[in-house]
Amino acid sequence: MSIADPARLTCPAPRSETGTVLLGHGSGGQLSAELLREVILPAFGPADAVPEDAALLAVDGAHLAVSTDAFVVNPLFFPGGDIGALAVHGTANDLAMMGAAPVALALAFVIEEGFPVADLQRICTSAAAAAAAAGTRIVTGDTKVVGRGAADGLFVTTTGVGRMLPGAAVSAAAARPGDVVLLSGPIAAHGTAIIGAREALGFESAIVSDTRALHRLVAAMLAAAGPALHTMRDPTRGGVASALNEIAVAARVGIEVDEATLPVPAAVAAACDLLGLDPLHVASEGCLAAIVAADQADELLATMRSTAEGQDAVAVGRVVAEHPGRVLLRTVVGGRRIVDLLVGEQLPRIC
Amino acid sequence: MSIADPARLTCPAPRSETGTVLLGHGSGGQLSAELLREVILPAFGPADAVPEDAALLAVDGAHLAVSTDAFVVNPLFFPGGDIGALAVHGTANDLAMMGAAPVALALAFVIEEGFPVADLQRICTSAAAAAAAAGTRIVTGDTKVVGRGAADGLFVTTTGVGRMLPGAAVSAAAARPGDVVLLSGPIAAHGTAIIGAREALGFESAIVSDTRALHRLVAAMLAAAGPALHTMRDPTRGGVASALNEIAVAARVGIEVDEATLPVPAAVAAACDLLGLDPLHVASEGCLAAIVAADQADELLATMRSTAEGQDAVAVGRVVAEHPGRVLLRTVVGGRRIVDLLVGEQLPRIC
Amino acid sequence: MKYLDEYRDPVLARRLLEQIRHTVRQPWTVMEVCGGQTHTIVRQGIDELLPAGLRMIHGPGCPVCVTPLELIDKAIDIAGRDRVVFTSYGDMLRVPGSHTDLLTVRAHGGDVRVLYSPLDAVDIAAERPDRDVVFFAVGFETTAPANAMAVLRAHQLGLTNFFMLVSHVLVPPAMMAILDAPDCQVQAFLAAGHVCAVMGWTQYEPIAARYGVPIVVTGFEPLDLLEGVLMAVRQLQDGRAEVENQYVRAVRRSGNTAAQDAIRRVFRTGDRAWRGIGTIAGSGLMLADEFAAFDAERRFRITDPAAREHPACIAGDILRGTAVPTACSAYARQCTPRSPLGAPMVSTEGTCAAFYTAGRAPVPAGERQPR
Amino acid sequence: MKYLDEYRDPVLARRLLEQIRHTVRQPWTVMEVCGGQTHTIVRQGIDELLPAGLRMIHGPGCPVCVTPLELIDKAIDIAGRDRVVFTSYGDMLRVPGSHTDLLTVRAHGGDVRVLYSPLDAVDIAAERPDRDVVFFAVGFETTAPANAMAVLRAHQLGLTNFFMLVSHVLVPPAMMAILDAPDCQVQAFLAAGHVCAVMGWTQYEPIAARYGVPIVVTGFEPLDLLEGVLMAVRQLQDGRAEVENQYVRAVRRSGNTAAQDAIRRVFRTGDRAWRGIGTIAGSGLMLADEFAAFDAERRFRITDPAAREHPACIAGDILRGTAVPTACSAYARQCTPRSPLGAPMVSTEGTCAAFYTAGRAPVPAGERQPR
Amino acid sequence: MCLGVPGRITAVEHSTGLTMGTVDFGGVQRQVCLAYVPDARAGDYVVVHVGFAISRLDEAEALRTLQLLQAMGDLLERELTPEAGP
Amino acid sequence: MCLGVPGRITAVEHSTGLTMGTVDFGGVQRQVCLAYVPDARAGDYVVVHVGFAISRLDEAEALRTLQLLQAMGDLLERELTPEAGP
Ligand code: SF4
Ligand code: SF4
Ligand SMILES: [Mg+2]
Ligand SMILES: [Mg+2]
Ligand SMILES: [Mg+2]
Ligand SMILES: [Mg+2]
Ligand SMILES: [Mg+2]
Ligand SMILES: [Mg+2]
Ligand SMILES: [Mg+2]
Ligand SMILES: [Mg+2]
Ligand SMILES: [Mg+2]
Ligand SMILES: [Mg+2]
Repeated sequence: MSIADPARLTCPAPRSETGTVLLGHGSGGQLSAELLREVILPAFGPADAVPEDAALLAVDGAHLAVSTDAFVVNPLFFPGGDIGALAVHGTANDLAMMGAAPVALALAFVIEEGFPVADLQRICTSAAAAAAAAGTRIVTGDTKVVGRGAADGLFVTTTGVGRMLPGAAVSAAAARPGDVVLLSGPIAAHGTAIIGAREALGFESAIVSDTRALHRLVAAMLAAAGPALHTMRDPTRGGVASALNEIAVAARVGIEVDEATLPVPAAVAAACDLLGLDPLHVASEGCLAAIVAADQADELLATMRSTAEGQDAVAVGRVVAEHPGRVLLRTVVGGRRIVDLLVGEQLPRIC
Repeated sequence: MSIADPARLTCPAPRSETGTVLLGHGSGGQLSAELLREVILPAFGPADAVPEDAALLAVDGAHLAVSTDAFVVNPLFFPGGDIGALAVHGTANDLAMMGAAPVALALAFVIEEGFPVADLQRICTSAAAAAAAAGTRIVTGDTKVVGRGAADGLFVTTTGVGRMLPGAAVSAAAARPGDVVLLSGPIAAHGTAIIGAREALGFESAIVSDTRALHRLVAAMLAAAGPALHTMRDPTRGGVASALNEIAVAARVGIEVDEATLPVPAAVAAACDLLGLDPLHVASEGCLAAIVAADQADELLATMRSTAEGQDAVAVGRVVAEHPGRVLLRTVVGGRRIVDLLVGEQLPRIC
Repeated sequence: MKYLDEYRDPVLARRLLEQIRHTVRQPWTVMEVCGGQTHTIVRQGIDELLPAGLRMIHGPGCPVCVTPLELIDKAIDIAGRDRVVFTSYGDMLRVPGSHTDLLTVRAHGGDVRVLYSPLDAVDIAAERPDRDVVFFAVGFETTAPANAMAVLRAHQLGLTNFFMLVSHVLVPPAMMAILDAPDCQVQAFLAAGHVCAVMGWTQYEPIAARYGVPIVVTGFEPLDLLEGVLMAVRQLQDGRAEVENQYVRAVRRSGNTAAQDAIRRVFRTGDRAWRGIGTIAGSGLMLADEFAAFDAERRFRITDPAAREHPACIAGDILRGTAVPTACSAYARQCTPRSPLGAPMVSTEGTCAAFYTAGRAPVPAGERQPR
Repeated sequence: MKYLDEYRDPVLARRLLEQIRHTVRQPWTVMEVCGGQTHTIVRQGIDELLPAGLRMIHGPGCPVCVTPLELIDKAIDIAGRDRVVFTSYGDMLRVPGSHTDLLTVRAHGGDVRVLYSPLDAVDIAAERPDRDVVFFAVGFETTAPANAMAVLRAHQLGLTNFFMLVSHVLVPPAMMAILDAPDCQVQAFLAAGHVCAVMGWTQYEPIAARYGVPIVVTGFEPLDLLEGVLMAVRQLQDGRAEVENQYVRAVRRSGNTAAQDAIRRVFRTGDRAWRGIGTIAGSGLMLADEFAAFDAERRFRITDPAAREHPACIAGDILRGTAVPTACSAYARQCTPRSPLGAPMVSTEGTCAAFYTAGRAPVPAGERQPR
Repeated sequence: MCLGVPGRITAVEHSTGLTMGTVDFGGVQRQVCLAYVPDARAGDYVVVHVGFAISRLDEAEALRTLQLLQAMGDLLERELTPEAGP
Repeated sequence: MCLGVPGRITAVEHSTGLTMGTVDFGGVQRQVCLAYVPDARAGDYVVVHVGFAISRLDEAEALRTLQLLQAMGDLLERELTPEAGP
């Protein structure tokens, strides 16, 4: 293949350290995929599982989705949100990506001793409000406390039980050549807001996380054109690059994205330029990528734009039969390159 | 009340530090109850919720139970188990305590960078094996990695979705005066095994954690005398004391326990003597306390003893109308004292 | 476990209780000196089983509770410092100082560690020359030999980063202080078996003689305590005032002379403040001059203003028996076992805590008598 | 963003490409010196858009990739030590040393921190006198003024706990080394715009003259690169060999003299090893004697045996153009971009990595020719 | 004050310049300083407080006490039986 | 090598003994050392590398380049149009 290729874009590529868990193993990129493939799936199986945002369960005739995510965001309070709201949105969205609406959430804290109770209160209140706004409730939970230095403030794990919405039959494996790739809104705001909120790099910005629940947007899309909706994914860790690569691999299709159509807000683009980050690798928390049948794409786009969450929805590419498992970007100047998975953790570059 | 009273047994009682989360807030005792009452329930409500091991949900005619627990055990590998198996058993048991059998589990890791992949593999394998042995499977999960020093090795949060077993109608609030208190087996082995496995206190012992799944025992009990089974609770954090106190408070009944009947293995008793711990405060992970109708108590005891998990089951006390919300112990020498909640964290005493 | 289970036998306990009931013919007040004995009595509900006229008073024998507020504040100050590893027995971590406690210091990042033995603190100091390792040496005569050995060991290893914050107290001066109080109600003592395992009981003979009180060296298991009580009431009924030894399996008349030698080598005797009681002459152990280099109070300059007990607290009156807790304006209001203002509420065996946990209601403000 | 978006205009890019196609009348090989330019070319797929006969060779201009293995090993050694805060630009953390990398050192507990600026390292040193703070000073002439200022600042603040592990390299000697190679294929250079923003372009005039190669000082945005290529091929087609400046908005002929002064004050020139290339005379900057106290190599005695590239690696042949990666016995077997054995696989712009990611299959062992 | 627990010495060790030993407390073992019970040998029972043996337990005395208690109980029971009312 | 990003100086600060300034990069701000661009003033654009301004951007030159490109494009298009095949 003569097209510019993923590994060439990270300089240099990290050495494989199979013996030790690195930060990069949690980045949502290549190392995460490797850990999943080599450690997690062999244990929990099936080894060839399609990585979906949620598992589907049928219990006594009820069609359910279940999803869990641990949240370790630092700082806990960031422009546009906090770990409580994020943990609710993240799990509600993982359910939504499978076409399910949240019925109930479970929430477990791990707290470092010395944590201010007032901050815990704020986080609980924020999580409860986010759940209520998402039409659900936190019905059960757990609180563990670990010694000073044994955790970084507070971690939250949320698990959602969802009920499948009528007409939902989405899967990462369901993308078909000819389909259109839609994005529900601007990308990379969450990740850059978080980096900006950290002190170590000394940056300030007005960038605000996009964290929000997407199940209403999804419900509207399903109502408008359920069977045309083949795949949905929220581009969180690893960004749009990971979301689309996972779909390309799972569905054994190629995906082509038009760089000029990518909705990257100006300040977000500036932050990425400054730190040498690729916005395609940076997390969003209030945005979804959808793979939809071409003949219903315009209608779905119109439906998305009629919702608050999807008002800036755009078509950014299409599914092709060529280069299965690969995502290609048509660059602004007309070139092409492969959209790679983030290799390790996201590091600012000087080069 | 002239009976020896809880607060007198911890010397001295800790000061209330409402501004800061302390280790004791995760102990399952008084501080945990206070955090639940003052911070968690006001946010997530209802404020007067009966603390149960799992929440019940009805979805499209299916009767479900959902429970989540975070596991922060240190060390991760301990005599008799590891955090992977423990996390599966803990959540499967919380479902079982509500009369539900696990249908699916979700598992989320938070891992400190530098963690050995081989250890992660062992933990995954152990969790998967425990799930299989418990008749269920880990259907979805998540893995986050945090920086060195931002977590203590590895934490696991498991969430279980369970299906209510036929005839199950248990609740902490369902205990009635006249009921009999059963314990399915020896207590306090898990907690003492963990303390022994830590290096700081310099102890060694052959004590092995009792971690195991109890849903088969529960199924047998329900099958034998479902309606007679009023309440079940696994005496984990905070031990039998917390479990029985929660029941006494929720059901507005008194409970009386006969110290001489308490099944404390000799080595466990020795470890508690040595460190000045009360076995009633020390966690078990493979044992349940059941409150059952008196007229079926013998039959249930026989049923329990016919299972592997319940072969050492014993009756240890009864529910009374007096001193509602309080648990009393009839001591070996014939005295009485209140069985208190653990006040803060468990600390070895010299006095 | 051998030497434990036999002494928890319910049948023998019942027989001893019968014997006590059989023996007591008038009201008596017996003090068990040791907090460990109090613990057994409370946990086993033994006081409730004793005949009505036989009253147990809980003595000042909890090292954790009698450690003066000022020293708790010093511990808190030292433990919060950089490059300090502060080590302690577990139960000291809960004790409230003027503003906070050691658990909270640890929660805010102080390196506070619970140890089982002071020798472990010496080991930490040897392993971490870049840290000052401080051990909070509280306790009665039982603990003193262990702490003495830790100092000797640190000395032997040439450690310059091991320090002790010492708050050792001695039992006989405290017993005499109790007996000297004008309204003293104690008629017999159960002496602390483990203190006597170290010190023997010769020190108690002049006390029994001078004050005319029976003193029974007593162990810690239910049968020990019941037998100790029986021996005490027999003396009372007989009009005797001797030192007797119930705890024969562990205590010899001259005690443990090797341990006594170590105490004498490392410590010197001095006046010591007891929380809620006040200073008792000659009731404390301090590091001897030879080992002053290990004194944490010398190493760390504490600039805090002197600790002060809460102004509302009438602990002095309560400990002297001239007021009851329910008469205190703070009782059950600002002052509870979870946030105690004074020593009698700190110690869960203290009078205020006992009143509180027994559910006794405070006297309404209007009805309170000026004292 | 102003000064960025205008230079990414697709219409103008298409016009420049047309102009290039229009200009090129025979095959030419142009090297962009700078890794940042390589990045733009690869990310934008520009090389694919150029006319078939116009070949871009990627130069040695990635400071991360050319830092010698030995120095990476030293960084790893220092970063793993107690009481050291090792600071670095983010991309250095991934570079494999002989046995491990800095990311792994951090994972195992080393205090390794990613900074945006070397001044932040000085701030850390000022705040933490109890730590040795080491900054990994890699880079070309663009970065040298920043690192020089960090040293001057530490000097001004009187810090004795700030150190630099210096691996600075200079562009002109490397360009000459490339041109001196017997099989050199480079016919024109795009010089690195930011290096020239600091140094100006007078240094390049004798090179253009001596070797008869056009040199175009070029920026980093797509239009910059396309215009730079256009200017280079115009010179080639015209038979000229001049230094031209495409990046006029940022680069002046004499560069930034204040920055040059700082470089000259803090550093001296010396020989420097380039990973995968070897030592190039006069191609490095070292701390001047006046600032030797800030030299991390002086502060930390590194006792490790000398680093050695992997014996299977034929990087030298590949960099000289006498072998292709597929002929290497390790290629795509032990050696992949995720676990590279040699520099051309380390740098993702290196020849071996490029072959690998393009999916080229290794030559079977039997068919491999002895070299 | 002074939680003290009986345990059985299973090994004695002199190598570190301080007499230490392993003491078994009914299934739980710990290293204990034996410097204050210089005559104690493996097999002996000692009372341990904060990692130090402070006293050897005297088996003969212990047995005698228990037998006395037992005897006293029997005696008492005989004494009480005639008096025992309904 | 040498990621350099253009930004606009919004404030200049001399108090610490080192000329520093706030630079805005299209919505993201950072403190930047201005010691190497002593003539730069608030409002000026500079190229920033690792927290140092290494060069002032010349607006007039930038505009001229862009205009030249634009012109060249137009010229080229006119040149190419007659040649353009199917
Ligand atoms: S109730 Fe509290 S404040 Fe009042 S005397 Fe007792 S300890 Fe002091
Ligand atoms: S493939 Fe690897 S080992 Fe072979 S020459 Fe290239 S870098 Fe060296
Ligand atoms: Mg999920
Ligand atoms: Mg998610
Ligand atoms: Mg997702
Ligand atoms: Mg729980
Ligand atoms: Mg922390
Ligand atoms: Mg639970
Ligand atoms: Mg549980
Ligand atoms: Mg439970
Ligand atoms: Mg996830
Ligand atoms: Mg750690």
